Amino acid sequence: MAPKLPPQPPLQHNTTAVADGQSHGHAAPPKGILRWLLTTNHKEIGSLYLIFSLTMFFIGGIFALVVRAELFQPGLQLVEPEFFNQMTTMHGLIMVFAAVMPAFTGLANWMIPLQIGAPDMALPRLNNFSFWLLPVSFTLLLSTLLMPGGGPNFGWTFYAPLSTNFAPPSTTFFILALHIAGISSILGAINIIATILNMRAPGMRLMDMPLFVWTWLITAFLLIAVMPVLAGVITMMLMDINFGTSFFDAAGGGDPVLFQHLFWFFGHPEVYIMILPAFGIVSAIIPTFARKPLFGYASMVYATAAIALLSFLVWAHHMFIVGLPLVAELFFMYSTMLIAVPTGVKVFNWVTTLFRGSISFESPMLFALAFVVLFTIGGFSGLMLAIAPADFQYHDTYFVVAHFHYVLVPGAIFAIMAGVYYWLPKWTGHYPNEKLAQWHFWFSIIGVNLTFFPMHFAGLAGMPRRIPDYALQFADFNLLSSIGAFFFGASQLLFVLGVILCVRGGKKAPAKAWEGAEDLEWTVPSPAPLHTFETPPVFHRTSH
Amino acid sequence: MWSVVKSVLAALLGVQSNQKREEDFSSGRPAAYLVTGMVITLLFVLMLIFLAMFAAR
Amino acid sequence: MRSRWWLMAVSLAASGSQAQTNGWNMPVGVTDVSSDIYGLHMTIFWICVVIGLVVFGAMFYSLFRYRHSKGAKAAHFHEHTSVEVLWTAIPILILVGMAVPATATLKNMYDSSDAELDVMITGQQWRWRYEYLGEDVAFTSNMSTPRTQISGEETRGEHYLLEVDEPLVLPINRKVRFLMTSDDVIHSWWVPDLAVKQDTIPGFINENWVKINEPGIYRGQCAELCGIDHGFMPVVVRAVEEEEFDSWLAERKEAAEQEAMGVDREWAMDELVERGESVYQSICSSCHQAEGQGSPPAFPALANNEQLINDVDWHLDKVVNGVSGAAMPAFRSTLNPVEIAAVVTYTRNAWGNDTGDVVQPSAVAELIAQ
Amino acid sequence: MDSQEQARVGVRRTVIRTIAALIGMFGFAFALVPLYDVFCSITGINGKVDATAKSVVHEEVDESRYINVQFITRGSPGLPWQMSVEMRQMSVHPGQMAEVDFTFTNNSHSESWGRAVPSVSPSNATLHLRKISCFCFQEQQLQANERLTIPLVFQLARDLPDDINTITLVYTLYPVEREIQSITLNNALNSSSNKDSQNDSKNSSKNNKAAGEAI
Repeated sequence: MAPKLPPQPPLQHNTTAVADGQSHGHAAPPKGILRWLLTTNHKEIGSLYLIFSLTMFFIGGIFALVVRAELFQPGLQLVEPEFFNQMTTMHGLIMVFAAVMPAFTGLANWMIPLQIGAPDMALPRLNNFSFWLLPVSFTLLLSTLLMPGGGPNFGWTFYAPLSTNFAPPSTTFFILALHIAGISSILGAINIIATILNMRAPGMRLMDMPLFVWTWLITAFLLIAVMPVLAGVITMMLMDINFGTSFFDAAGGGDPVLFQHLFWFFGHPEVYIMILPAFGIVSAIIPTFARKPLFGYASMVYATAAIALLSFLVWAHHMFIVGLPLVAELFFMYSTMLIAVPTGVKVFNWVTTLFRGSISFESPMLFALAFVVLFTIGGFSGLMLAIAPADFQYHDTYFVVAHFHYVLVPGAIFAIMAGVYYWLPKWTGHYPNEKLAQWHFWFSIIGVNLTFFPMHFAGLAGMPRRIPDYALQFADFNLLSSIGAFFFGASQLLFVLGVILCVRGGKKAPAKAWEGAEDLEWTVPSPAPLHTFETPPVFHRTSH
Repeated sequence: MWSVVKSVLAALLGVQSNQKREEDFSSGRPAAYLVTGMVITLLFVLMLIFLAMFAAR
Repeated sequence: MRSRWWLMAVSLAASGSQAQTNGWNMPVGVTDVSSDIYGLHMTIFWICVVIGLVVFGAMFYSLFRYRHSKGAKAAHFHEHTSVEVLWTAIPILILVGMAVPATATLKNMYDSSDAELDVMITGQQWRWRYEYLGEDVAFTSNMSTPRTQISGEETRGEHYLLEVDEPLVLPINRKVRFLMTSDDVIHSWWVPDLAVKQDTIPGFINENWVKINEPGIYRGQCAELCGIDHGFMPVVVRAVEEEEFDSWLAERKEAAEQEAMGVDREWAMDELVERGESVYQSICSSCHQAEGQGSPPAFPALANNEQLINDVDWHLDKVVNGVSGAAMPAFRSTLNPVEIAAVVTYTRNAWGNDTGDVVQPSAVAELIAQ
Repeated sequence: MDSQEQARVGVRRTVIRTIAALIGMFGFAFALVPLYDVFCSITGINGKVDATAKSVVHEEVDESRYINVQFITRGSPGLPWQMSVEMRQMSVHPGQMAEVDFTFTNNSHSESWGRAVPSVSPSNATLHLRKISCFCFQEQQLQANERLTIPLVFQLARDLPDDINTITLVYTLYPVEREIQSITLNNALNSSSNKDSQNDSKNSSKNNKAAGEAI
């Protein structure tokens, strides 16, 4: 497909003095592939991230469909359990590290400089480097599937000792790939923090920033805090596998449970890394289409910070059945239940923003509203999972699968799609085809619920996660889920079609593409020229 | 001092008024908020631990 | 058949009858703890439903009432501190109300004192081993669903994938303490009706307990991903009346003694091969495959394996002591000498490995005991 | 221009600070390993027992209650040893010292090293269990076909919580891969391993460091 190329910059600049230190590029950019390899422009890199993420979304989706096809009915029909395990693992890893996270980074690259009135990211060359690490990392990761012994087959949570003493030989490459992806995220986070803290338009204080910028700032701090922990864990794994240490091996005085503590110390904040920017996107879209300022802007910022802080105190709720002592169970149960409070504040704020607004239902708004409803349903099942005694029944069943897919698919992914539909006019200068987008929306809604809602029942009825075959009483739920999954997968082709059509042409969009949109990005022309805000805009405090 | 503590507590719950926030952000002492935030977080964790230990008896 | 079941579930839901054991809600189970957990589950569920109705009600009302297309004019308020405090305080109160019964249940679940029977549960790739501590009764429990049903060559039975050769037998009305550990990776022993789910961790011991109220057969599965056959590692518990349990246990003790005596006599090759085939199919075939073809590189082939054919001592050593750092467990303590001798004799004479070797149980016993 | 210069300095400062935070967090991840062990031994979670000898505390024996102490021994793949215990359970009073013999047998025709990894259940009993002498403090070496009997000497603290009436001690044997050392050293080890726990732990701490806790 033709990637979105921002129009070549007209070679006339009102400022001759190029920002020193970042004198990268107002000379004519290199042509062809080199242009994309060497680009340091935040918009081009943002597009690269988004295209990469979309590609990976489909690859991860195909893996999910292999899983769903095998689970279509009882018995082993299509794949061997060994390959099934590789598919569930790869689906998880790809979706988390290669689809959702890069999509948010792509949106951040595109939108943060535009929203804070900066000419580019603070560290453009680092930005280029951190993107190009991703294809390297995930080519390596995907290639493990072709290695002798197969790819990683121990679940995306890679619990030791299954992932150390009992792992396929390709695990070393898996670790390497994850290291590279981690470095990429870390560099991206450094860049985003540096940009937000130092490059804001004169007069824009932290509390004047749009919520997308705020949530990303907090997300970037979370990344800085936990990606090194992930790096540490996989380094310990590497040492256990190759250098004879025993961090996670009881035989040498280690402890397999330690792995889980370390992993989830990274893993739980990671969950919020995947949802906080989504909160930011939704908090931009709902006020726009309700034509009313966001209710409780300050509360939103503070609730985001509170969620981020609490995310470091709840990790062991993923481990209620590993045999924690009673006191620990109680501590983590209480702290987990408390997270419901700031999360609830956010939902209440969105709903109150709608109250007495003037609401229209363009495709970005539809996805944002679906986000609020379905994410909240995911939040409810999360609250149920927080009740430690009940978790003894829920843990590692399809109930958990239903829960986190509700939070991540109609949560994170719907928010990303809402953001894409919202900002496409700014990126391409054209409105996306509204009819197509509406079809995409309704098909996605049906697909998502058909896929994931029956999983609640399958889990409660007793179906464990990550099994390639199941007892007969789970057959109907799985049948529905599989049908829903294929339906959902197919309907995402409409999304690709919509994006391609929008890049190619469509109804022309003005600078302020949506009536109620307020932030700085809507002051630059649509499509946004390659270089914007070379002279910092004057920021006027609006309503928040 | 009390107003700093109040702001941080409000942040913990995610409830803050715009006016109060304006005051906080114009007072220009981010370090005070940071330190208070950390102390309160620590107190909060300790409180939860004691609550859990008390409940476990 | 299945669609009829589905219809039934839907009609049950429609008629508003309480979802209990109809297969789409958490089972109430047969222990006090499991019904407590069911109660917590339903309470928090209904709380969520009510909150959901209020929030989504307000949301859809706003969406409908304040449509731009109907000419709604937007108001401009954007904060209201007392409302915000209210909707922070109410959830906190609800959560506290939920935490109190949850804490009580959890404390009960953690109190395994005064148990009348101790059972050690050991997870192994991919079977469970049960030991009645202090009773000299121990056995391994394997899935008994034939591979032909999984591949679809044979019609699937009622308890497809949830049936085992030897269920764990437990008495009702007695507190049974479980000690759980694993020989290889982390597994998780789960029976929904008993509300017991606990990870088994290699090198460490976990505890849980159960006191079953009703006799019956309760089925569950391994809940923690543990490798290829994670999905084929069912748990079956047969709960029986106390007297029946006592006589069952006495019977098993006697059988174990009988088996121990069998070690000393000379076994004929046919006998060993016959016994060995059944041991092979239940224990070995999940990795080394039914025809000994294995699935390299993780699981080497046994058929036409040069090293195995040429070196009986090596072969025996691997079965008895396992292979460190690989999936092959040490069967020294999980199989008795008769079974080890039988399975080694069988593999040395099956699928074209016609070595003619006969390994006697007495030799194995000697090797193990020295 | 001024503001751009300012931004440049700011970016540099931010980058330096974030990188410092990154390095700190990476170090923190590794620091969590020993911290976890410390945390476990303070709180007694996870049934991990301190791998050092405790000294006897002379306290009044609580004769009003009996604690049932169970012993379980387990083997593991790759180590052709048999481990057995003199009795599978015993009753002791809190405060009372007790001794039980464990026997290790090497069934193979070559010498090898092994380690018995201890675990205690319920985990909150861990804090109240004092091991005065234990084979689990160090690795063991057995000659071909050697049989070795080593006692476990322990004491349950008087302040053992009332709701605990059964304690299970589980020992899992694991192979230790190392080069077989000279006969003299291991003879010394074996002979000392019986009673003199002080000497023992000194010897073993070196061994432990070498193979196990290479952090």
